[in-house]
Amino acid sequence: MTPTGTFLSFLWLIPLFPLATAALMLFVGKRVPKAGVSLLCVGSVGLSFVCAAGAVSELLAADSEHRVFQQVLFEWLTPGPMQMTGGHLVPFVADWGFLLDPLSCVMVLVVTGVGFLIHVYSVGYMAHEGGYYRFFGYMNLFMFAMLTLVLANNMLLMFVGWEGVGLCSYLLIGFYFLKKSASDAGKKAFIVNRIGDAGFILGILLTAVTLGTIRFMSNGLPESESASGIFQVLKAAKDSGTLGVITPTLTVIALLLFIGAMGKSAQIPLYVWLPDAMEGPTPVSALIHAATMVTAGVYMVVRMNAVYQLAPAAMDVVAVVGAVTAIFAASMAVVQNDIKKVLAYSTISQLGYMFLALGVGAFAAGIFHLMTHAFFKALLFLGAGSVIHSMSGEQDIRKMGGLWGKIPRTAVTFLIATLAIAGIFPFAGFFSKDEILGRAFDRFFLLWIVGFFTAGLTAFYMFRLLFLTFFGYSRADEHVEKHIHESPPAMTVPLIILAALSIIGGWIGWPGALGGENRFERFLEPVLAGVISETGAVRIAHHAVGKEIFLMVLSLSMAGAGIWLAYEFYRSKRIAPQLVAEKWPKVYELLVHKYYVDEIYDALIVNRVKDLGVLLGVLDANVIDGLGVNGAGWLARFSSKVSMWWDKWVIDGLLNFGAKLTQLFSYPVRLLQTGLFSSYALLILVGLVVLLGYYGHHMQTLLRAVR
Amino acid sequence: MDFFAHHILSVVLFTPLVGALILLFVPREQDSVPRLVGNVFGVLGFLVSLPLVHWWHSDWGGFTFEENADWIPSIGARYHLGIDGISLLLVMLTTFLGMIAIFSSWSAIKLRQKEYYILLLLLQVGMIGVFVSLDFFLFYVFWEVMLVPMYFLIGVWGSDRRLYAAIKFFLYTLAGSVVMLLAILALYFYAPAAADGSRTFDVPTLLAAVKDFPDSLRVWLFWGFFFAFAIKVPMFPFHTWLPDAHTEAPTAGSVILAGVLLKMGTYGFIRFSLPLLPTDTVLRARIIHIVIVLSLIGIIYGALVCLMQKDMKRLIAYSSVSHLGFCTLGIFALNPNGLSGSVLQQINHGISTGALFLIVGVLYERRHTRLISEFGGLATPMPNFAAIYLIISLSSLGMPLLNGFIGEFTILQGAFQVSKAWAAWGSLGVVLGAAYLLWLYQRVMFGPVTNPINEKLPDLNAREYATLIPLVILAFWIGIYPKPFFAFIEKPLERIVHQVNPGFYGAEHAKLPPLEMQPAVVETK
Amino acid sequence: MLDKVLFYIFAGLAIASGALMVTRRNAVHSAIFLVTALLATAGIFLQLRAEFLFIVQIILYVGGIMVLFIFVIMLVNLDVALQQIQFARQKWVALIVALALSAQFGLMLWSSEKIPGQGIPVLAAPPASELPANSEAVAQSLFGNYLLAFEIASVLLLVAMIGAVVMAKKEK
Amino acid sequence: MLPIGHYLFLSAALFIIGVIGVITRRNVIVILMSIELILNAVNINLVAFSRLYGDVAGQVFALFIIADAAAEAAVGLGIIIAFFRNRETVLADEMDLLKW
Amino acid sequence: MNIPFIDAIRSYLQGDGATILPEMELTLFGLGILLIGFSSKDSVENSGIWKLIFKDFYAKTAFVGTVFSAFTLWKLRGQVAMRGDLVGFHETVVVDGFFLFFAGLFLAATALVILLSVKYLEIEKEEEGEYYALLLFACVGMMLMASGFDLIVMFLGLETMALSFYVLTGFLRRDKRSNEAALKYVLLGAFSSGILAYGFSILYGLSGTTNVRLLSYAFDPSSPLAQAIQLSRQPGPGGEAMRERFASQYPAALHLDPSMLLHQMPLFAAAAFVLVAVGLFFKVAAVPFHQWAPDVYEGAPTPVTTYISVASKTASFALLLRLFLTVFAASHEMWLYVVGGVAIATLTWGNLAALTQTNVKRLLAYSSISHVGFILLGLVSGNNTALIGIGYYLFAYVFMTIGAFAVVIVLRQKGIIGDELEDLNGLYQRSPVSALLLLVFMLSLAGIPPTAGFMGKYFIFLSLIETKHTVLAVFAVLYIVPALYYYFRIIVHAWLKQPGDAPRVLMSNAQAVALGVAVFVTLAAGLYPEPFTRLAHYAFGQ
Repeated sequence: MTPTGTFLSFLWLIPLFPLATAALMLFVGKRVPKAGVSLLCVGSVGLSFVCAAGAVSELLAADSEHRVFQQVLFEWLTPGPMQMTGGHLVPFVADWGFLLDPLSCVMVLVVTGVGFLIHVYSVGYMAHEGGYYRFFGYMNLFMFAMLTLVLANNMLLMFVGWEGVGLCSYLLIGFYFLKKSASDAGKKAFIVNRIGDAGFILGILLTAVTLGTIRFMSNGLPESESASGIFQVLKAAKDSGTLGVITPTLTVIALLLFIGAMGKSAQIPLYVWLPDAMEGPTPVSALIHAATMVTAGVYMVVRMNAVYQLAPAAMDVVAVVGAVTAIFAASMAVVQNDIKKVLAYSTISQLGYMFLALGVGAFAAGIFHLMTHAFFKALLFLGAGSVIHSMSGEQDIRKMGGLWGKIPRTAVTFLIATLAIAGIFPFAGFFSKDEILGRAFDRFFLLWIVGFFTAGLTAFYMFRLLFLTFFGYSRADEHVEKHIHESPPAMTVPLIILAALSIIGGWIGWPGALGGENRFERFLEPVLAGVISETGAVRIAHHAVGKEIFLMVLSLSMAGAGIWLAYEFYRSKRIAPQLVAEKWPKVYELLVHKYYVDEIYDALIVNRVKDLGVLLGVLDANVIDGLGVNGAGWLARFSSKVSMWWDKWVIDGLLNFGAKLTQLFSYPVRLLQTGLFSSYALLILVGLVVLLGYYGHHMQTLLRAVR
Repeated sequence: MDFFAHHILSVVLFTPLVGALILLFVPREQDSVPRLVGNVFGVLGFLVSLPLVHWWHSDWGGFTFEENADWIPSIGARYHLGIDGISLLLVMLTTFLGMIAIFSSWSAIKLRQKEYYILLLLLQVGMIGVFVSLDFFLFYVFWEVMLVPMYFLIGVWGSDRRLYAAIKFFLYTLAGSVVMLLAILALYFYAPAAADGSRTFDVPTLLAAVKDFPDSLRVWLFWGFFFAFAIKVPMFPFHTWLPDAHTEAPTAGSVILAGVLLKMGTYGFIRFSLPLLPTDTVLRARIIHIVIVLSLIGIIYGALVCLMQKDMKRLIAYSSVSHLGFCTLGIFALNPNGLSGSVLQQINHGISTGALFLIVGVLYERRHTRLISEFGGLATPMPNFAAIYLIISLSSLGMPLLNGFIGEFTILQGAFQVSKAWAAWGSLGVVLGAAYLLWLYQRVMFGPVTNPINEKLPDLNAREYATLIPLVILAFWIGIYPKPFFAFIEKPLERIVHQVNPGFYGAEHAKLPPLEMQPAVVETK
Repeated sequence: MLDKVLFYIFAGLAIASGALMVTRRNAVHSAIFLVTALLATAGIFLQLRAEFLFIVQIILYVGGIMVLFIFVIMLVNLDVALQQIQFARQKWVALIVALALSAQFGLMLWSSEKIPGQGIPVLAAPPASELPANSEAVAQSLFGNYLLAFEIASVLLLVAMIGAVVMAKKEK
Repeated sequence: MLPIGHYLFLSAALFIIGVIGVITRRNVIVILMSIELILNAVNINLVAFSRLYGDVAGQVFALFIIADAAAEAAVGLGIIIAFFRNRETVLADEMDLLKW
Repeated sequence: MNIPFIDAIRSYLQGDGATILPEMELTLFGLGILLIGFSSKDSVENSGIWKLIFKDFYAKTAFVGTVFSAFTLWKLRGQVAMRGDLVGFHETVVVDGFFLFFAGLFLAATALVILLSVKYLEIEKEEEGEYYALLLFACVGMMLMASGFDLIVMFLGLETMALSFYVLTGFLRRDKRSNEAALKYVLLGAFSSGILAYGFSILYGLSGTTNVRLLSYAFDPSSPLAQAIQLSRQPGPGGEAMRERFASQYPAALHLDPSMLLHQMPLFAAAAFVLVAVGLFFKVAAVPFHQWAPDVYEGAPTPVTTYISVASKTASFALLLRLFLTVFAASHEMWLYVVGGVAIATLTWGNLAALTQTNVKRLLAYSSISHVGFILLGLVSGNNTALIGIGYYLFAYVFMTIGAFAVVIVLRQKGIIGDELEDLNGLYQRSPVSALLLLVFMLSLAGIPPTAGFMGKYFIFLSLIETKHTVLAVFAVLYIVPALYYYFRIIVHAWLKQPGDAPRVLMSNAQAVALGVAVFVTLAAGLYPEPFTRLAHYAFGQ
């Protein structure tokens, strides 16, 4: 039975509410009173959430095989017939259509739900900022774009949302546009994203010419048999046995799409924009750069899982990139002192986790982690925002400390989030992270090792953050100290709700090994079935319970080790950094790592030794930024200089060549046009002689012929 | 009414001329009257072109609204007008942008107003004429006629280096067009004469005759036309007139120049150059390759040079090189996607770049400088301006939901079907497009107000809204619902693809549906 | 035979005095040598049985035009000019070009003599005895075939007269 | 009569002498005289051909050439006088106001 | 009444006289002007009505003369249409479409120049009687050049025109530049006339005739004459009959060498061709025989410059065309490259030299040289299109050049010479109308549609393509670009530069009429060329 219902038939309202308010804000927002702005903007997102919840519930009413609802509003892009690789012509159409299936259900709920909370929070956080209406206009525009992204029924419409969120990210990062660093960061984000987008576009095009369609699936359409969808085409190819032919192309498609995902989801090497993006207001970081937008890449890969499952090589690439990003970013997070930067690197790291999951075939686990991460990372950012708010804008954790008692609600919720991200049972992060690590272990041991150590690192740096911020003595300036206060309810209530979600959010994926049935994975199963059922990438793992529990214990102990280490360093201070330095000079990377973190913390021997963090920082600034971003800038300048030169000398030169020639020519003309009678007469004579000579010469041949 | 319906194209074509003639008799001393008359005829020109859209049927593939009268019988030149979907869109773009451009000059032009409006209206006649002519001779006449008013618009009302820019513009274009004249004459001569020995300049007839030409002749003819159009487009490396002309022209001139004049090149490519491509596949591939490589160089080159510009108008001018590179890329992909994307992108470029020039005009009118370094932080004093500017920038850089994306994507789609590498290089242009436009935006709008003069700049006034808002609306319209626009060009392009790339449709559709000449005139409802 | 001798004498005289005319420093001398050349040409005319032209040549040219020349030479008073260089700076270039021209003329004359079809038809000229009385024939032709030319010549001379008057008129 | 070539040679010689005079002399009066010599050469041609064909058209032509020579001389000398009045020179290379 | 004298005149006018009637009228008017000038000078000074009539009396008379003559031409056209081409004076003159076309052009040019001269002469303070008489006599010469069908008539017509121009050029006796121009002109002109005459003498020597028709037979191996001569050499009654016919009609033919006719252009004929061509190239100012033109154009009084550049050039082209299309027609392939080479040289030199000129008259001189190049290119292709093109081009050239010079003449005010580019500065502010007219003429000269100049070039280019001279076509077409550049230098000065303290430009009525006619034709021939192409068709008998 196909799902029906009022909310479903008005599915398009979900993105429309935020769009309407966004338009209202951006065009006439200046004249709307602040309360009105708050009401309209938060309310519209709330309405979206209600609609989404309604639609999801209506979808859930259907049985699990039929949980697909697709709605085409109108044909959007109709550029005529397209020639596929094989030479067939197909009418190319990109719909403006929405798709609600279990996968988008999860996303739409996360986006509207978390988005709503963050909007509420923003009302408090942004209360005293200028451009209030503008902020909410952008935020709602973002909501619109993000919802379009997750609800799109084809790749191109998804790309619309994809670009839209990028744009809003640009606008919101640069919200404090008076600050150059802010607008720089926004620009950087947009441009780096564009590099990924180019890959995405090419991926779309390749999909289009290979498969003849860019619609994800035709399920749920009135004539689902005749209408084409990627899934259906692949299935047909499998049935006709031609799948092998297109497999290499599918790999290329998968890789191109992944380039897009790397840009949006801040994976190596395109992650560099995300730390800078922290220039934006904190709610923005929470919403866009933690909970929703940056996970769009993950969502997209899962959405395209039918293709990825047929391209194992691409999957491996995804896994490796994800794993490397995870540990790389985590290691950098260790040394950061800006509270938001730590969280930013953490986000990158967690996104790496998600990609690791996708790469090893655990799509459901990836989405699961995406969801839980949305909860606790949003919470972390909002908490950080609350801290910053209470600290009158101070972001440096070295100038904090001892806040535990002063802002208790923030502190407690922050602790919960930290525990969640560290993967402590039974917080949400535990379930999702464990799922990933378990699958990675199955797939490839080394990936598991990386993930495992990352887990430890995560625990370490998060607790480092926690300890430095909330415990110990206050290191704040006096006048800041005086103003420390708990945030208003508009900010703390969302914190509390998110904290609750960070605890219970993981329980819907309670694994079998612990007596649950992993309902989350079952829920997503129809979407992730894949074309070839036996690839098994999405089958629910049936490990031996013992092994699974063993792995859980291992990772828990790793997290514990991280926490302990953090405690020893930053709370009890039983381990002095210098001591470590003398004991293990440049032996083992992990140790070195620790060693340098100490040094940074003390800020005493930074210049004497090469701390990995600094190294990575330098790498970031010089190699990646330098070669990647600045290098591109340099290249642009260089080539445009060359171009200008070319323009000026070669092309204009050619043009001016005429003038030069004229000048050159004018000399003999002047020489001949002397104004002297005799030379004129002489020239006439020369002309006469030349013309006669022409015939004389001509006559030679004639004479010879006569003889 | 009947007369109007039968001569709709003539009416559209000559309405601005009537305006210009009336202006001739307006006394010079009256300052506001020429302005008023100019605007009235700008609007009127647009209004009389609206019935074209109204009467249009989307299944028309051939030329319609035809008018065909004797002009110079002894040489076979006729007054033959007619449009198909492609020219219809361009005509509409011309009348629309013309109206906007005229209106945008309301307060910008204080000197010699009467002449200014006369020239703008004459320019309008020339441009519409190029798009509606179905007679090569007539086409050429309009093509050249148009240069003169543009020359004066740049030369009289331009900025500092106006004389240089104006003559450069004129000479460049002329150099191309005289070669085209030869090609036209060759086409005229080599096409078989009628039974009574008379020859014709009729475009459909001559283009149909081309199919019997030997390849060697076709190649020569192709290059003959190519130079004229390539200079007009302008393709790399024939583009250097463009930055100068755009930069020095007054705002309305730049709008028209970028919005319409450049489209004549691409229009020419579609209408005249494509049918001349040789049939021999190797030869054909070689030619297409050259053109495509030039387009790609243009795309990337234009974008890179943009990054270095200090002058806003110059930057936008170079961005035109890049955008028009996309158009030619799409055209020479020779498939419906590429071509329709290209036509749409021409419209888009007219809207976006036209609007960008208007935006620079807004700043120029306030500050009398276009140097980027003079500005900064304008978002504070001019928030609404900032919003509109942002939308236009995004439209230009191909943000989805705005017009630019539709064109660029469709072009890339068309190119991709032919060669993946082309599309890949093209997409690099998309990336760079974001870079230079956003950087420009950042430098002008963001940050603190660095220059104290800028603190007091007034935001947009009603007139400026009136010029910009229609463009913004169009940008959104095309971005969100481009289907009606595609509908105009689908059938004509199908014919063209059939003609120039018969392999495209494969065996199943190898036969081109016979062209039924559309009814010359539509019954008025 | 006498014909031949006469021709060579007159031809030699004409060429020699032509050459002298071109090379003399004093314009008056040049004029005198021009007269000589013209007279020698008149002799050639006579030798060619063009008696009427012979008379015209002597009266019109020698008697009319030359007087005019000498008159003008006197009028413009060339004493100063005598001291100056009489040839343009380009004279050597000019001579080379003139030499080339002579070579070409030579080739032309040579080929017209030697190669059939390249030049003037060399059938025998009608013997002098068969020629009609010269003046009469000229008159017939002048007032018959060439009446129009005669009329135009009158306009031409009228123009020359007005021209000379306008040009030579003293300023008021 | 003698072979026509003789007369042609004589005429060519006079023509070339005249030409040399035109292009080398500085004195405009002498230049004008050289032109007279050229016209004279033309007349020799005409009369010789006239004799060759036994046809007086050539002689009539020569008559008109003489008339023309007279006319040219008159106008030319008139102009020389006007020139001399203004410029006090009759040297060809001193008329150089108009150039380039 | 039966007065023998009148009868004689009447019969004369119905016979031979009809063929030169227009010229006769002009001559009479010229003589009339001279006579009035000599007799009644200063006799009517201050009486009102007389003042009105006698103001600019000479100009009015001359103008009426051209009108009369034009009217006669019109009547002649009717006769030609009825009876075919008129031939008169023992076939030394013909009246055909060619003549009517060119004579019409000459008369139009003369009339316009008369209109332009009045104010100019007032400002120059010159007596005018001789001036107008000479204009008319020059026109007579030109018309005879177009109608002459005999070398002698042609030569005399040419000389009549040339002598008039020598005098007109030097008409400003107090002006050094005018003197110098006249002297250069007369010396070079006489020199070139000598060369031309030498060529004519050889032509006569080759064929024994001065008649153009017979000459053209003599140079065409496929002509009936060649066969007739072959026949006359045969013994027998047929040969005898032919010999008798020759003896009575064309005695020289009895002596002609039949083998000469077998070659299209033997060396001697080539020499004749080159000499004639050089003489004519000089008159039309083709490179390298053009050098008099800039100097003379600059030095001459501007109306005379106009007249020279327009009428003299057109008339010389008429003569050149008459000879090249008849006498040398059969040997077209032999001189194709000579003319082509001269044409390219002319285009190159004219265009490039014009680029750097600062004197408008001089600039226009070089530009007119480049126009000669275009017309000569038409001669290269030599097919029907080309002939129409040449006709059209000359027609357009006359009016647009007169227009362009007319603006310069208008600029000549008291105290201002007005022929330097600087003098044009801000013309637009000083006289919008003349600036606008100048623009039209410049566009036309440059060949931008929809003006007459474009149509002329159009035909030339088309003919080049038809005869497959593609390289020449590309060459020629590209020279439009530099041409546009220098024409627009004039425009830049007139439109885009500031006027400084130059006074407003005042235009007399006569000048206004002349400019109006010129601009009307320039635009009409561009916008609706049909009647004008018919005219060109008519001229070349197609």
